[in-house]
Amino acid sequence: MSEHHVVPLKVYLGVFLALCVLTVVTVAVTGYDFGPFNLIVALGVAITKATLVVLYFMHARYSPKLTGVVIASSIAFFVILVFLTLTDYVSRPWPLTAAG
Amino acid sequence: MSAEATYPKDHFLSGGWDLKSWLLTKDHKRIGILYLLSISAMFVLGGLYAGLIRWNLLVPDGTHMSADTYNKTFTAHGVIMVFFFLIPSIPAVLGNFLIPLMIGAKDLAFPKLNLLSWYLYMLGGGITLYALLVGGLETGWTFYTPYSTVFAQSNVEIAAVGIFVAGFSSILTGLNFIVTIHKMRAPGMTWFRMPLFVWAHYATAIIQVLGTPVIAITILLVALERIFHFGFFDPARGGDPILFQHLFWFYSHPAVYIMILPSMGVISELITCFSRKRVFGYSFIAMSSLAIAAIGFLVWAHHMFVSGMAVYSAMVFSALTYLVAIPSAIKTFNWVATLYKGSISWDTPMIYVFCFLGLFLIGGLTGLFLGNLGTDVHLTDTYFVVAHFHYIMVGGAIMGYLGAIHFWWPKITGRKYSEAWGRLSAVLIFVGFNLTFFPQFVLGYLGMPRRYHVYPDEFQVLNVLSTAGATVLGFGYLFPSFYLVYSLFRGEPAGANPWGAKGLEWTTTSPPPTENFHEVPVVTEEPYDYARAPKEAAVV
Amino acid sequence: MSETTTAHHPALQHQFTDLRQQKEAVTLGMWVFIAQEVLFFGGLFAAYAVYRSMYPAAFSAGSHHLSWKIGFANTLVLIGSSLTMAMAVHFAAIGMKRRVVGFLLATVLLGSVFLGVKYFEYGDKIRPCLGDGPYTGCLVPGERFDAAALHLEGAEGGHAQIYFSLYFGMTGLHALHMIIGIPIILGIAFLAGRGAYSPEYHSPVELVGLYWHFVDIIWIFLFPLLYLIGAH
Amino acid sequence: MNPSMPLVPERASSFAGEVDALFFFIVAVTVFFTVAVSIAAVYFAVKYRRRSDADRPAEIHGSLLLELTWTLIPLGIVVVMFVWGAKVFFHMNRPPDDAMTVSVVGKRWMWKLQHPTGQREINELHVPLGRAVKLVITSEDTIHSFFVPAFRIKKDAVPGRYNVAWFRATKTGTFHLFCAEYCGTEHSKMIGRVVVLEPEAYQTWLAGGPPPESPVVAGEKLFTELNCVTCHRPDSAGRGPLLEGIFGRPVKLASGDTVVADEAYVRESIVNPAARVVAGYQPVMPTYLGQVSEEQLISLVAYIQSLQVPTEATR
Repeated sequence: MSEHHVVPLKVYLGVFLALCVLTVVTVAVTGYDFGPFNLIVALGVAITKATLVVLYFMHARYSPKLTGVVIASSIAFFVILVFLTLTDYVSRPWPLTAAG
Repeated sequence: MSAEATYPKDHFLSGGWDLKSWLLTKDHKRIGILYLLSISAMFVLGGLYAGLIRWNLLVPDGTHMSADTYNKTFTAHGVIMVFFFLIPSIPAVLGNFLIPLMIGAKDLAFPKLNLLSWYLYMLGGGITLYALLVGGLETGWTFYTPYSTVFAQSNVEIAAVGIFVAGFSSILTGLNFIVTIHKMRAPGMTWFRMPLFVWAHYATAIIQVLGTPVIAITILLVALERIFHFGFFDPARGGDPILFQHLFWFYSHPAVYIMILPSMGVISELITCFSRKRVFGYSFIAMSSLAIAAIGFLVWAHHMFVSGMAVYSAMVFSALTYLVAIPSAIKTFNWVATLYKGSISWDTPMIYVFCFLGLFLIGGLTGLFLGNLGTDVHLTDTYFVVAHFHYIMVGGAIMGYLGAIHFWWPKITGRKYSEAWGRLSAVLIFVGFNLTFFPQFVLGYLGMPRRYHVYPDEFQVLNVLSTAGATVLGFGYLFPSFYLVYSLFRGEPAGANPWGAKGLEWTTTSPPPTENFHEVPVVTEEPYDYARAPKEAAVV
Repeated sequence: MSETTTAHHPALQHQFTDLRQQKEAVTLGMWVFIAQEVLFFGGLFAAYAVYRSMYPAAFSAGSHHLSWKIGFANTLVLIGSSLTMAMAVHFAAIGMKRRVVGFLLATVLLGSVFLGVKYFEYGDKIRPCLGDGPYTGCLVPGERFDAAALHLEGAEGGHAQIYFSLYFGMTGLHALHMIIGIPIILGIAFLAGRGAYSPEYHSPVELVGLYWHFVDIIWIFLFPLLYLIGAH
Repeated sequence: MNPSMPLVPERASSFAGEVDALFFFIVAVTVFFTVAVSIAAVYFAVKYRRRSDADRPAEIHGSLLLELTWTLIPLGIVVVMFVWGAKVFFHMNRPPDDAMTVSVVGKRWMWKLQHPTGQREINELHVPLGRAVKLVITSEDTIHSFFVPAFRIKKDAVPGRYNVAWFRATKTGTFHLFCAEYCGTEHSKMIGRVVVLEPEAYQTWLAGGPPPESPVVAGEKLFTELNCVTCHRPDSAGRGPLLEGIFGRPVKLASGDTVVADEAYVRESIVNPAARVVAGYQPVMPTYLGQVSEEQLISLVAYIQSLQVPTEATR
């Protein structure tokens, strides 16, 4: 495949190391209490790891733009499912009084 | 039309009729016909259940059948029609058969996967029919918890597994379409030269792929909770029944767009062919399909306004529901604008187009009542909702489906059906349909709840009207099966392009050869370019 | 690779014009399948988000009961298997058959280690419910669920059952995906061993690689969300 | 219920007029567009019918102006519909403060209703004319839906939580009560009647029945039986928060945000106390899940609602 990009080995090893370090970070970060931000920090670390896997291990970086569109739309619909459902649960206790 | 058409000697059916050539076929055209047979059987079964419902509702005191039988009847009608007829109908039959022909490909991207889809459909259908026929299912096609998980005494688990399996048939069909449309278009067939039928199926495939898995996991959770009692939706242990509704409707609302979008694609094809005119606002119709697919995923909670969900969240969903109404309006206006200054012939498919336009208008506009927060409180869970979604599904999706079957029947079978019978049955179906479902709008506004085995006396007159309409509608649906089957044996050969339509599928023989085109077509002209005479088939 | 040779390659399916089109189609098909899997797990993640926002205390108690050390070790194992899979794809692209088989088998080995650890984790939560072995608190949601093991009582016990049904649901579905993946990798390793793949045609290795990396990504999210709720 | 075939349901509540006005506005829009588009389609179909195969139709690609008009005009109409609907919905979900509270418990295939003064009714609800009635709706088993078509109100009875709806009857008479959410075999028999009486007739009806035990009295008895009083003491020396005068007012929670102490919060604090603990208190309260039935919960809530700040005691 002419345009298929063969990724050098050291890229894989580098990404692997980064993932291991980030896994350690995932655990370390639970040592400190960021209050309401605990979840956001944990998710942030997980998202960076996932992006590394998608870009390098799954060759998303070297794939045609269409692959990016498929990834983006699946994430978009996932976010719609989770956050639009949460709007119901988050806004339930909000009072209805105009003043309240 | 070609002078006198001859029936081609070699075509995709002349290869063989034995069991193996059908059950192990990898030809998208044969798989389309396998689907045609299986979903027609499902339609007959679902229709019988509908007849039983109308039979029960003739009298207010429910003496025609027991409450439990009635509950199992309307559940079976719902499950069969939704999961086993409406969702696969146009994509699985006509999408499978026509998309490769329309974009100039030899076959779908993954033929083996396509056959697997049909087997999954049959396996899921078999399991679900077993659940419905042996013991029955009485949770309604919506499986609301905690009734379905704690209180129902019927085959919920078996039906859940059946629907789970059938769901993957829909996912794989969607996946196949997306890859085929992206990667296998003939040279010259750019995105904006593709027929709108293919655009509609591209949007439908996106919904099938991204929506269906959510109901797959939800139905699986219902089955697991019934078997292992792990209290996922059980309020006694903190589970939230409304969460089930969120997960269920996240798929089930886009599912209604899976049912209607392919019909919209069909209407775009039919209206241009029978007006002998280029479609008005091609890119607007194409983009409306994608807009419906995208916004369709944001509106699901308009089914839950009275469930006690948060008021502010309900407002968000109501606003988004109104947004999704706009693309449908754009399409309807564009279709009517296509008629302007055309050369309109009233063949059977065109009659179905007019039926579709009239009924889809009423169906779509009555959706405004149910997306509206104020009126939905009164109208939800009443016969107004039943009438609304039947106007969209039966008035829209099935009229489109019948129009498509009649329009491409010469291409699929190489035979012409009888125009006279075709037009008569279309009008009969239109009359029967309106007599059945228009009274239900009034019943709903009067407050008759849905899924009622018995009802107060003052609703009887309208129910009797509706049942009368149902008999006419049922009778009307029998006609096509007669004259279409008759045309298989006695129909005169149709030739490559009986309607003088544009589109690659009309440039090959009818029925098409196994490899669709004798040589790979090259597309040079714009879609629906009726100004130039239709190209005769290279080899007749 | 010149275009002509790929037009009559034995692995070329009749509906494609050349191997390049087939490879792009097959890869796109796999990515769309993965998009569907994201939504399939998405239903469970949505339920997790809703129930965690409703019952933070029970979720935190439930997650404290899990041993994050096992989770941590398992994560490293799975990332390792992801690396070996990526190497297998790399060597398939340059045609080193023996390396491909070796790394595929390494991936299967690491995957099996992961599943073995899961088996023991599940064991010490399920075995007490069946009554054999030392009683360390039955954690399978249902009648015999033992909330006391988590120092919870009353309604919070019910909420802990929801946490554990999510735990078993999500990790179970993830493990099921691995149980399906491992035999497929073995099959492809077998075919690779018989020289079925070459630099022009090694799509099956790539596809199973994409699938495996996806399974790894799901675990990357499951580990913090299930094992590390609240401070540890 | 007139047996003749009605086409419009009775308007017997303050909402009925609002909902019907909105309903007929949308009907008007629907009829207008259906008729307009149908006439256009039929007119074009007849005027431009195919006379011979040779006629060449016009080459029209589309027009951006037309596309914009039939996008913006429908958008404008639907925005009006949305805002109007949201206003009516908001109004429906906010009971006035002076409303009398009737508790509604759906149980498979019957409605159990209880008046503030203690009268209990099955599948029947007697209400005074012109008085706002707040319905606190829940269910003991599956989801039901309290639906009175004549009042245009409908609210699901969801097990495990309270849903609130309200109405103000404006016409005396007897009206249908339906269950609108499928709940099993006798779903269609889970119906009843709402009887609207003149205020005086309502009082005589109230007095007519057996002397009821008011939920407040029953609640007080339970309050002591379940020894809630050991922690919740009027002199606020107990380990539980002071309950006098707390009902209906915002309460600061340990987690930092505040919540209005309405029926739902009080019920949740009894069944699942650790969920939203009041600021300054420990989550030590044991749960009463499973020990108190829905009716007992309603009595406890009624009793707590009746607790006023004792005039002489200083908080």
